[in-house]
Amino acid sequence: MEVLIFLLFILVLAIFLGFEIISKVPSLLHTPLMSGSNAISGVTIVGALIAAGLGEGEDTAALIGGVAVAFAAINVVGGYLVTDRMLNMFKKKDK
Amino acid sequence: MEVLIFLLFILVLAIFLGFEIISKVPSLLHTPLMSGSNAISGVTIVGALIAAGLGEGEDTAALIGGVAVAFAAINVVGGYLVTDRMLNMFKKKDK
Amino acid sequence: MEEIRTLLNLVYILSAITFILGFKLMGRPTTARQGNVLSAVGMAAAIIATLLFPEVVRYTYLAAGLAVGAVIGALFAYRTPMTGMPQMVGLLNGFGGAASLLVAWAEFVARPYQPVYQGVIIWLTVLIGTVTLSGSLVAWAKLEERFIPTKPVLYPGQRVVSVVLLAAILGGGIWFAIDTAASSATQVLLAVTVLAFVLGILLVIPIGGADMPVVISLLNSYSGMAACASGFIIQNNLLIVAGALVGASGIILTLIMCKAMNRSVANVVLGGFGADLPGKAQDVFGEIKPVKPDEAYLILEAANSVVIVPGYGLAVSQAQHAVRELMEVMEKNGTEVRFAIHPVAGRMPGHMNVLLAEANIPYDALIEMDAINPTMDIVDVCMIIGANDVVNPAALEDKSSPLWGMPIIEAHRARTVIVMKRSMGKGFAGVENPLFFRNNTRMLFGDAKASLQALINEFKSAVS
Amino acid sequence: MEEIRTLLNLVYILSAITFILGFKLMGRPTTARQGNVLSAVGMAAAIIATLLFPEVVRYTYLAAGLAVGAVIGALFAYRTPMTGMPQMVGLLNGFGGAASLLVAWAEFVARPYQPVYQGVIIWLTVLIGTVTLSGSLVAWAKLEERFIPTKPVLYPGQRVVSVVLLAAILGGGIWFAIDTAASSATQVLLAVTVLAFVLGILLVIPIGGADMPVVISLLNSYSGMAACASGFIIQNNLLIVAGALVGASGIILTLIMCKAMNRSVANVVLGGFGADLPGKAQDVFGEIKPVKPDEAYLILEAANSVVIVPGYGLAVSQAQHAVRELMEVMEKNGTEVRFAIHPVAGRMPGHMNVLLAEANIPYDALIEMDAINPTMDIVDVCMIIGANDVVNPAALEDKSSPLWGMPIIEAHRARTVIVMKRSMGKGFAGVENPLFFRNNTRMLFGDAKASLQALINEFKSAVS
Ligand SMILES: NC(=O)c1ccc[n+]([C@@H]2O[C@H](COP(=O)([O-])OP(=O)(O)OC[C@H]3O[C@@H](n4cnc5c(N)ncnc54)[C@H](OP(=O)(O)O)[C@@H]3O)[C@@H](O)[C@H]2O)c1
Ligand SMILES: NC(=O)c1ccc[n+]([C@@H]2O[C@H](COP(=O)([O-])OP(=O)(O)OC[C@H]3O[C@@H](n4cnc5c(N)ncnc54)[C@H](OP(=O)(O)O)[C@@H]3O)[C@@H](O)[C@H]2O)c1
Repeated sequence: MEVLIFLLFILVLAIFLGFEIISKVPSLLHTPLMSGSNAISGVTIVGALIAAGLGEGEDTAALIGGVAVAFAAINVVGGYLVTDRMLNMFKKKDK
Repeated sequence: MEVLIFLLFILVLAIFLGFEIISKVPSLLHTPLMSGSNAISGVTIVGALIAAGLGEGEDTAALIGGVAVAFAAINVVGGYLVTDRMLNMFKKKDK
Repeated sequence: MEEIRTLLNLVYILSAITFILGFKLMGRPTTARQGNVLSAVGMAAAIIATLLFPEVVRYTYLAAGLAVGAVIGALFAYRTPMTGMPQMVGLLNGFGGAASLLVAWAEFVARPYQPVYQGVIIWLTVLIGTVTLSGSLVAWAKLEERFIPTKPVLYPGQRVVSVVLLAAILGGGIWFAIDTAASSATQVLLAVTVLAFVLGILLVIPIGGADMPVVISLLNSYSGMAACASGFIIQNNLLIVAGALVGASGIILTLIMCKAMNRSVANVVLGGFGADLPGKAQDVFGEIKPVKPDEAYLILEAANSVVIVPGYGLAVSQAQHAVRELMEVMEKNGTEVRFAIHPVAGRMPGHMNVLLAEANIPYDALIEMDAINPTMDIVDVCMIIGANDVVNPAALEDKSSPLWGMPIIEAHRARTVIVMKRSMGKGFAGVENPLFFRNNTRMLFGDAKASLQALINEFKSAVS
Repeated sequence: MEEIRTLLNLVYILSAITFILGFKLMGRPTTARQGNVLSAVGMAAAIIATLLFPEVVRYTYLAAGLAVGAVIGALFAYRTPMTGMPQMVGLLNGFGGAASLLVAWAEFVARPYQPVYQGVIIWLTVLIGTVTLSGSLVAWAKLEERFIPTKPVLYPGQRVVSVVLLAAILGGGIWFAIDTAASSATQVLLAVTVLAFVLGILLVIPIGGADMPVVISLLNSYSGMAACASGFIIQNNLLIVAGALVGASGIILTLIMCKAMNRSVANVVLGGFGADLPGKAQDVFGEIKPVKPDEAYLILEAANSVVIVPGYGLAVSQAQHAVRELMEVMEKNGTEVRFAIHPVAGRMPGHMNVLLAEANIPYDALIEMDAINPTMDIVDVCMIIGANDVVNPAALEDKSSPLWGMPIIEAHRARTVIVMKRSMGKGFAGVENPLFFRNNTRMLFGDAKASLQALINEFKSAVS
């Protein structure tokens, strides 16, 4: 139960922080922001890896974990790469 | 040790959040900001109260705790009241 | 053993810091790319740290998953055209939801004995993850205009069905969480998953295709929440922080879009917008003055300052490179060219910025709505390319218009307005645009790219 | 039992939220007061929750401490004049540090067996708390101009002594933390406390009185860090969050002040500024043109727009109410009156705003430096009341000036400048001000309050 309190505290702080930081991003960058945050939401890959690598328990759990890893990896890899591709296009006038 | 990790996480988030929020306060309000944050730093009163109220252990610990409570209470009460007094003076043109 | 765990947890804290700093760096175009790289490095560190945890001992499924996912992800990232960004983001959201839902399932399968609150969290993760998945699939299909009609699909008793479904899911949750080790628990969670999948479909299907960007942004937020919830299951701080950041980001973008469309989130989410339009014919005065490219050329040739307002039609006709070429020939002709970007021009927030950036148009030529409007009176020509609703003066003048109150780019205040579109077709909001009938407006009909090409040719042949 | 603990911990989360929201509301003058009240309510809730914890069973010391502290705090809050804010804040910081240091001691006395990392944290809390306490006391004494000379106190080998002290404290920390239950531990911690106390004094004493606001702001940050550290001792989230917020706030204010003075934090903290001034006589051209109040009145009477620049001298002579009266008579005379507030005018950030607010001057008449400078050319009269450094044009024009690079209020660009001060005395930075010798400058010598009163009388007698 104590752990839950810590997690809640962290959740509250992260929500506030999220609103503060994201609301500063200018609309110019909203599309990359969207795909970038998409990539970050792939952080479930951490949970998926643990599930897939678990030795104990049934094989099914690890299999499900493996599928989860695949989905999350698409999210992470696809999200970061496409964001980078987009941001690479943003250029200042160089003349 | 696990608890320490949680506490560190909370510390990191709170520091970021602090910088985001405080840097938005306009210079008009910097003096009340200073006294207000002073009041909040009196939050050690929570620790002081626990120390002063502890039944176990030596009497000395509780005594030290009591003194800590007094110091922290000055901080809290004085800080909030003086901030309120100041902010009460800030008025918009009413004509 | 314990020390390793502590060390790896410290890596998670560092990862969280890179995510936060990454978002902060995303706040400026000059640093945004670094921010993304930093965040990616943090993610890589988190992945490596996780692989080093002592309980991670089996590598087959894990390696297979990683390899397959990484390849598919990379293909997505390099194959998708810039105009297809909304769909791609939509689909990725769905995959994020799927991952969270599967993590919850795996946890339940591996350790069926769970305290009640853990049961509740597993159920919640499955619910949010599944709704995100199926909702995203529908949104994707609508945007790709495949499988599912783009128009709002309405059927009688819509709300009732959704409410009943939700009640069933809730009931299932209670049943499941009370005793996760009961023999029925697996079936119950399976039923919840299926019902949540149906719910996700039903929630998104009544929303029109053009509202999909809002839905996708909302689903983005959900995918963050799902990650957050799965963080509670495995008691992992990093998941919670990252999930909350994404959740906040999605909600903020949703609100920005809704505000720029002057609609409430509820209005969008309840759906049906664009299905039945107010039949009332709007009164528009004046006559349409079509021009040929050669006439438009003469107007542009004489202008000192031109503001280009790009819209959804520009994306449809893939005219971003042509626009860049026109900009160059006009600048060579001594004309100052700027772009006015409306926050909801196109079909995704910031969509126009990305498209124009793709065509190598420097971002300091892209001016935000609030900055350009005050200068509009002294603009010689405002050239509107495939935009419609975002320049509709009814938003300022006609209280009965569905657009009333929406902030617009005040193109009508420029000395001359040239509108480039294919026909008198309406924009996303489905309303008449009185701007097209104004005295100072000229209509240049045709596909945006073709018209732009014609203008460029006029400029070029004039020189030679 | 467990449930109560969980519930009370939830209260702590709510308290943290009120602190955060309180700071956010502090961001606007219209909501700042509510923000402070909200934060106070959160603090009250946290205190009540703490009293309900099952391990809190002894109430004598606790009640006595609360009662004494509350009364003294209230007295402080109502007795301190607005000009004395820097001192009061300084003293309160010290008390915060004292509380944290005592919490650390109490924990150690109650439970001498502590793991090494807890020992380290206890030592750190004692160190930060004690330095905050003694440093604040010195800062307070310097500002009150009691007990301790206001000027920087320098002595040979200053840095060496500080470094040796620090090394001893560090050694003591290692000795203490390795085995907190050793019989020597109490003496060691006591020695650390004493040494830290001396260190705090030595750190602040070489810094000049006028630099005290920076020191106080830094100590404010330290008091937050001490609270944070004590939060680690008793493993309390709320202390950590609140402490981190305060720590951040103190650092930001310190940086703002240093930036506005164009000095580095290191330059301030290492001290000695103002002790030995560059002897080089500065070249100032032109002659001083003193005026009498009646002449100044004629200039003001004819002005359409007047900008008042208040400075430290206004606070010294307590002239804020007189300034308000002058503003009223000038406004009655049809003159537009605005105040230009420099970020480090006075002796504390935001000091002038509070003083003028006390005299009921509405805050929308107070304009920030960056907003007023561009309009300075069209100002008829700029009236400088007890300010000096913040209007010194050498900061813009003279590369050899110690003020070079500091942003100033560009009073010299107004059509006419009236400077009100007692003599040709220098400001805090101790440099000559070429503004006083300019052609468009008139000097109105005398105590600010007296001069203002004379001007008001001129206005009044003209009417009657
Ligand atoms: N950006 C977002 O985040 C977002 C999200 C949700 C909803 N929306 C909504 O989307 C709308 C965006 O406004 P908008 O002005 O960009 O677009 P719009 O109002 O949807 O109008 C686009 C116009 O482009 C024309 N067009 C289509 N294809 C074309 C082509 N190949 N060549 C030339 N013209 C073409 C169409 O007219 P013809 O058929 O006559 O050619 C149409 O009137 C707003 O109503 C907004 O509320 C935006
Ligand atoms: N605000 C902050 O946070 C802060 C913090 C640290 C340092 N500082 C420093 O403090 C300085 C503030 O600048 P400032 O322009 O406000 O003040 P200043 O440069 O210190 O000058 C104050 C002037 O007021 C005059 N004065 C003193 N008593 C007076 C009285 N009773 N009536 C009339 N005039 C009187 C003095 O001249 P006479 O003796 O001729 O009367 C003096 O020249 C800056 O150098 C700043 O860097 C500020």
